[in-house]
Amino acid sequence: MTPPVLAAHQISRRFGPIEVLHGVDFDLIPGEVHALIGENGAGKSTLMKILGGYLAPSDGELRLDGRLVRFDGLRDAEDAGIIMIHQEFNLAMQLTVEENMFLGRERRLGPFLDHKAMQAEARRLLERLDCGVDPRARISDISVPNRQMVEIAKALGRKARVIIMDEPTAVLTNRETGILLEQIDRLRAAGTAILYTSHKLGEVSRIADRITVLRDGSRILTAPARELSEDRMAEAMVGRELSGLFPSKAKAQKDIVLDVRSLSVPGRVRDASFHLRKGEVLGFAGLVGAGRTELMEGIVGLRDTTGSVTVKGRPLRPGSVLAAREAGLVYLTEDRKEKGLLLGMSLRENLTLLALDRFTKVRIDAKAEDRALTRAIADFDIRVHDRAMTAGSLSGGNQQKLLLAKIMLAEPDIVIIDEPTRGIDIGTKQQIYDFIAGLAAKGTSVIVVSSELPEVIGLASRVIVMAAGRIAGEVEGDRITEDAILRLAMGLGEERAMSA
Amino acid sequence: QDETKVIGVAIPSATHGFMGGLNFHAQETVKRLEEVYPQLDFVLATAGDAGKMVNDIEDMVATRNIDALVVLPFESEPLTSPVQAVKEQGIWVTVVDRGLSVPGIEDLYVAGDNPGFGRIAGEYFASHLEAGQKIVILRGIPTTLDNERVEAFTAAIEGSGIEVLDMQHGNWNRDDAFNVMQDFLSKYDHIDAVWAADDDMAIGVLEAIAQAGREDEMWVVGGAGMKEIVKRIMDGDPQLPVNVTYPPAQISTAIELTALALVSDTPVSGRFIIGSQVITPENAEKFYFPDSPF
Amino acid sequence: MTDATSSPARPRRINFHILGPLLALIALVLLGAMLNSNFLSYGNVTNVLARSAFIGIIAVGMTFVITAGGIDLSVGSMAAFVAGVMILAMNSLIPVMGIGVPLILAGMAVALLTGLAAGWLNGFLIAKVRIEAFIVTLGSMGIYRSLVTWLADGGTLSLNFDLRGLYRPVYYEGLLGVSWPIIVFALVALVGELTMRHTAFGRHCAALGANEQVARYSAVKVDRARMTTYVLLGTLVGLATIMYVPRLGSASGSTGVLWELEAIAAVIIGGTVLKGGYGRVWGTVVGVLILSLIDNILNLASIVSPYLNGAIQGVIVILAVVLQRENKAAE
Amino acid sequence: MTDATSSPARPRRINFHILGPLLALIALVLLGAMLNSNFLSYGNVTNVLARSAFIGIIAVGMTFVITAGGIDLSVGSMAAFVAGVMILAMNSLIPVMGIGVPLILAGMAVALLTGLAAGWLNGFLIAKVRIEAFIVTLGSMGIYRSLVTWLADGGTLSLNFDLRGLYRPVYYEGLLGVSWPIIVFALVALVGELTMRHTAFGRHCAALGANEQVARYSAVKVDRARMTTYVLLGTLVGLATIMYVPRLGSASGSTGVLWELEAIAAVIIGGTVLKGGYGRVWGTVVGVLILSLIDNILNLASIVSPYLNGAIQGVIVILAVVLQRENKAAE
Ligand SMILES: Nc1ncnc2c1ncn2[C@@H]1O[C@H](COP(=O)(O)OP(=O)(O)OP(=O)(O)O)[C@@H](O)[C@H]1O
Ligand SMILES: Nc1ncnc2c1ncn2[C@@H]1O[C@H](COP(=O)(O)OP(=O)(O)OP(=O)(O)O)[C@@H](O)[C@H]1O
Ligand SMILES: [Mg+2]
Ligand SMILES: [Mg+2]
Repeated sequence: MTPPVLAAHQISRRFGPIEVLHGVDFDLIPGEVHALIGENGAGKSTLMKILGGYLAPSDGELRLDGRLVRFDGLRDAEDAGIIMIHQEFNLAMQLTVEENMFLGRERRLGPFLDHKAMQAEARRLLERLDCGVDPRARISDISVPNRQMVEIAKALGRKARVIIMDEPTAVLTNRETGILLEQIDRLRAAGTAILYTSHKLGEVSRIADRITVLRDGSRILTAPARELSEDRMAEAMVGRELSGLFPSKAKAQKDIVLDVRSLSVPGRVRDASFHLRKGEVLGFAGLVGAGRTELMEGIVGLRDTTGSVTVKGRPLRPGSVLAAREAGLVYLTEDRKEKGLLLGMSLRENLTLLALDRFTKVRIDAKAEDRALTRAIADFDIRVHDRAMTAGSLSGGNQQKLLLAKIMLAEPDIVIIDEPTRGIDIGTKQQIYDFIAGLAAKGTSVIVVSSELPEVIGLASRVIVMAAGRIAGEVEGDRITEDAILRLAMGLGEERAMSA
Repeated sequence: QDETKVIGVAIPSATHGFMGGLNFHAQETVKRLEEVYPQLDFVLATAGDAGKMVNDIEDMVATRNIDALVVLPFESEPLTSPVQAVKEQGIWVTVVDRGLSVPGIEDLYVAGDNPGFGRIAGEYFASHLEAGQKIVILRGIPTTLDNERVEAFTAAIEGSGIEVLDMQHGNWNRDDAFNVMQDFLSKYDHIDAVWAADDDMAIGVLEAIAQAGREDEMWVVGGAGMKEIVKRIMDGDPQLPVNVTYPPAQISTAIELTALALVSDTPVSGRFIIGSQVITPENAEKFYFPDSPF
Repeated sequence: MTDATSSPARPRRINFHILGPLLALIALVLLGAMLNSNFLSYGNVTNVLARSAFIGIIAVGMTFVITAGGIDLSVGSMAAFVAGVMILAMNSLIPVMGIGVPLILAGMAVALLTGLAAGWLNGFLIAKVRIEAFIVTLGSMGIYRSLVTWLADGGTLSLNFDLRGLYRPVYYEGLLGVSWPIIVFALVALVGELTMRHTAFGRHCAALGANEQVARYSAVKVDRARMTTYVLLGTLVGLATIMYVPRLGSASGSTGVLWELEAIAAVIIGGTVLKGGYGRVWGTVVGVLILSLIDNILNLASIVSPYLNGAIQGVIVILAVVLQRENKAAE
Repeated sequence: MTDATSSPARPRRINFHILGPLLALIALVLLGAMLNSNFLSYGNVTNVLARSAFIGIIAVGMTFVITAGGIDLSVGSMAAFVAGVMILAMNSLIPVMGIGVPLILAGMAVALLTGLAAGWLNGFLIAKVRIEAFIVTLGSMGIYRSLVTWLADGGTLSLNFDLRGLYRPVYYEGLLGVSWPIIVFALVALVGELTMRHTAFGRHCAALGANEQVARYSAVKVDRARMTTYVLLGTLVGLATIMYVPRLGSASGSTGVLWELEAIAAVIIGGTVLKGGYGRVWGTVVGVLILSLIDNILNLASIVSPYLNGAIQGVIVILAVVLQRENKAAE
């Protein structure tokens, strides 16, 4: 077997007093996809950052082509041909797609930038991913999924011997995931070594040659992919048997709590009408760019809209998130980093921000806040070492859990969750699904916007499919199938799905 | 009736009491003269720094076709060559108060007497204090004219044996003077007299002294004859024995003479030095202008 | 601007943070005491504290504005303007109300209202019309400054003499030997600190300054909060003026020049992040004290040349900040 | 500070952006032409452009500093200091080199080097020692200001008179009727625009201002880039001084007062984002022109009262910005 390009021996990493990686061994072989899986907070990103030269290990050694190396600064790592795609995007919002893709390694003509070459190259790379964004668009103006594609394109643009991908598909739909996996096949064929993480185990078994499982910062096992079924992976990660991912669906009640009439978001969504019943779990499916996010943001008053929204019989004042919240309607954004959490602030401040008035008479009741945090950490199983840490230093998945906790703290009657399990491990996914079902059972109504079809199908008692900014159709009960949804999402087979 | 002539007036903006008075007198005079001489137009520009003043003068020449320039140089040095350039275009130049650094540019020079201003005050101190008595001095904004005044003052008390405890810049500003004086008072437990060198500063100084309750310990001499101060001298305030004039009205004289030069052929070229006078309780009335802002 | 600023207090750090500016302050006090025996005298301490009150009261308001990601350059000229209006109003009300406490109360009301209105205007242009705070307040800075010069006809607006006699105590007298400006400043600082740390408004300011998007998505009324910071600041400027006018009983074009710079400097020295997201009122108070102590010490000690005061001031300010950053780095 | 700032030009928007400040500029020019027939005369246009050069050259450098998320309050006093040093150096070199072109070149070299050194010092304290730019430059502002006052002994430092005669043409003469300051300013602006748009350095500044973390992760030499912006600015201050000295032939404590504010204002008016991440050199140039046109126009027409100039100035500045923001909103 060919020797490893990059190998880690007995790597440990401490943050302050806390050790989050305990003597991990790990290696990458050319022309091989090595998947790293584990629960949220297991230490995957940390290990990857160490291999990528972004973090220095507290203990242990790295070997490149068998030779001992110390990366001081990622320049070294990059020069060694090691490229990393970050879980939390590494893009400057005010800069354009092309500027970001070439940041730090601009192409030049003499002293000046070679705009033509960079534009062309950027376009070429994005096309390779069959992604339509304009290289001159600002990152702040493109959707989350597109941002991820930019990150990937950025990495593909570098001549890499090792590519490290930290949950590249967390924000992607199946279509884009497919595209990405093809690219990975190509790279593998070309002899690139690939380190791949994802919480979507289906993907993992589809793409990986070898799999390493990490739990609480220690390596549990490393084995050829074909020897591990998805259930075995899950068990190894979580450390217990996982049965039935999706709970039984609750039965919706009669009365309508949310009624949306011909709502339009200029340039994004054209007159969408639907309703939501008490205790119902309503799914929203569609391809990226279908406009689901925009529709939801319109409903809760985050975007200018035309049309009407009625909550429990009362018309909702447009353009006010506060009004929506007071009416019992809240929205969990798909953009955790830019719109969800204050990464520089403490967990407590983040948790209570949305429902702050519930902790305030004149003065904020800090004790109550702390109790709330304790409860949230327990309820949502947020892995924190230190309650005083900033939200930004939580692992990706744990940030998602914190965000969920923040939304639920407002005790809403209607919850809109955009990508509820984005970056969440299988074990926790199950907890969240149970949690959603539990909400519905208690009479709370839930809208689940998700790009993961199994999720929508498994959770929702009714699914609305959007395509190109319109509601393409609706499927209910046992007619909810991948096929039906996809046909609608592609904009075909409407009547069949409706009438069948 | 020949065509109208334009007089440009460039003065520093009203950043402290004295300049405020000067601005006031300038505007009053311009108003008055525009009625007296229908054939005269006036352009008044005030500047916050030397550069701006040069800009103003350039603009007057380039766009207002001035026939005469009345300028109170913000600073002598930087204004010299620009004003010289104006003169070279055959425009009448009247310089007020601060002489240019090259002699003989201006047609007419009207000025107060800065060294005199310091000297007179100094002489008063010398004659009213015994050797060994202690004074403190508040200086203005660091500038050449402040230096002139202070040098003249120190020269005048030379050999009188008066001890100058301290000098700090009060920047011709009430608040700064107040703070500085407060600190002088906590620093020195005996002070016989204060030279505030400007009535704005005098106001601040007096407040500080009053706060410390040491009114009987020391007297204060300001300068430039601000109306509040003159009033108090008139009323024989023991804390304010005298004051030294530095007439803001000199600008009026300058403008009037310049106007005269343009409309008539009266010979007005030359130097007019308006000496500083001592205001005493006796003569205070004739220095008291209740309706001036200064 | 640097990492130092961009990583605000995690609780763990707090104690180092607290140490920081305090250390600088203590160092200064020791220096002063060494240089001059009268430095710690009741008189001098009172002077310094009372003087700090104006900038201090304003700086507390500025802390909220900056924490919420804004800036206000107009406070200095606003103070001058408010003082001018207050004096004019009081003088012209004498015939109507006669000289007495009610007139003074009326004057105070005028000051507070004028300040509030001025702040509201800034806030409106910034939060609603959405013009950069820097531009808006740069503009209003010029406007108020020249309005007061114009009101004063280039000269000085002075309070009626007898009225002044009646009003003077508000600056010079006090309770149990503590003069009013000090008391008011202390109260403002206290309430400010509570508001920043323990009220929803304070939290919202920080959120707003840290990431406006997140604040919006968290049902924070972004515009209203931002607006409030400016109104608050304006009102505090009014309050500061109420303390300022009785001191010299006058206002002119040169009143409050560069106060904005001093106030902002105090805020930043105190550890508030210039780009917003983290603010600390008590730090601001320390900042204010540091600044006015420097002046005081420079006057008490006889330096080589008074021309160099500015230089020494600059050096000390930088050192004071280095001192606290060092401490932060230490952990 | 507001959405307006936080979402700068998308390609689609650019043309509106370009339109923005230009519109304001054009409006001013029309106004001026209406008020006075000589406004567009060769003489006046030359005057306005030439005098914009000082602030202009500095503002171009300031654009980079601000784009990279920094700020520099010291440029005004730095200019005064550089001018002072330059004058002293030249005067004292007369005996050695005699009055002639070489001496003037030597003086220019001194100016550039002093500026560079001063900028380097700021940059070092900010980028390496990691003190907030606001504090550092606030400090150095005070330091340079009082150093020059000290050098001038409270008065004015003036260039030897004959020497000035020789040097004067550098401000007043030019090529083909275009005076040197205008030529230099134009060149600086041109090179600045190229650097900002078409070099890696320009991009790195923007990246740095937008998100330091990302820049660092993208292997941008963050500290060096930040440092460079301040060194660049310092050197440009030196260059501006080279143009300034022949005009007034002297330097004093009041030289270049508030230039920093004007320069920053020009940058922001030009559409650069105060918090960094997006900068536009040509916008800055427009901003500078707008500012000096306002002064010029106020001199063209006799206003009600000179006291109100400041107010009118303020209003126009705000309007100018509203104008361009409106246009951005328009799309
Ligand atoms: N800068 C930091 N400071 C303190 N703790 C940190 C920091 N970064 C990561 N951690 C902790 O290290 C642990 C591992 O984090 P890491 O991001 O590697 O988890 P992960 O496996 O990537 O989880 P996920 O699947 O959610 O991305 C987590 O408990 C996290 O809280
Ligand atoms: N912040 C934004 N600014 C401008 N355009 C945006 C923004 N966010 C999304 N878009 C665009 O709006 C369209 C819909 O966005 P988005 O992709 O979020 O839809 P979606 O149906 O929510 O898909 P997903 O939820 O999978 O992201 C896409 O074309 C996207 O590029
Ligand atoms: Mg991770
Ligand atoms: Mg979406």
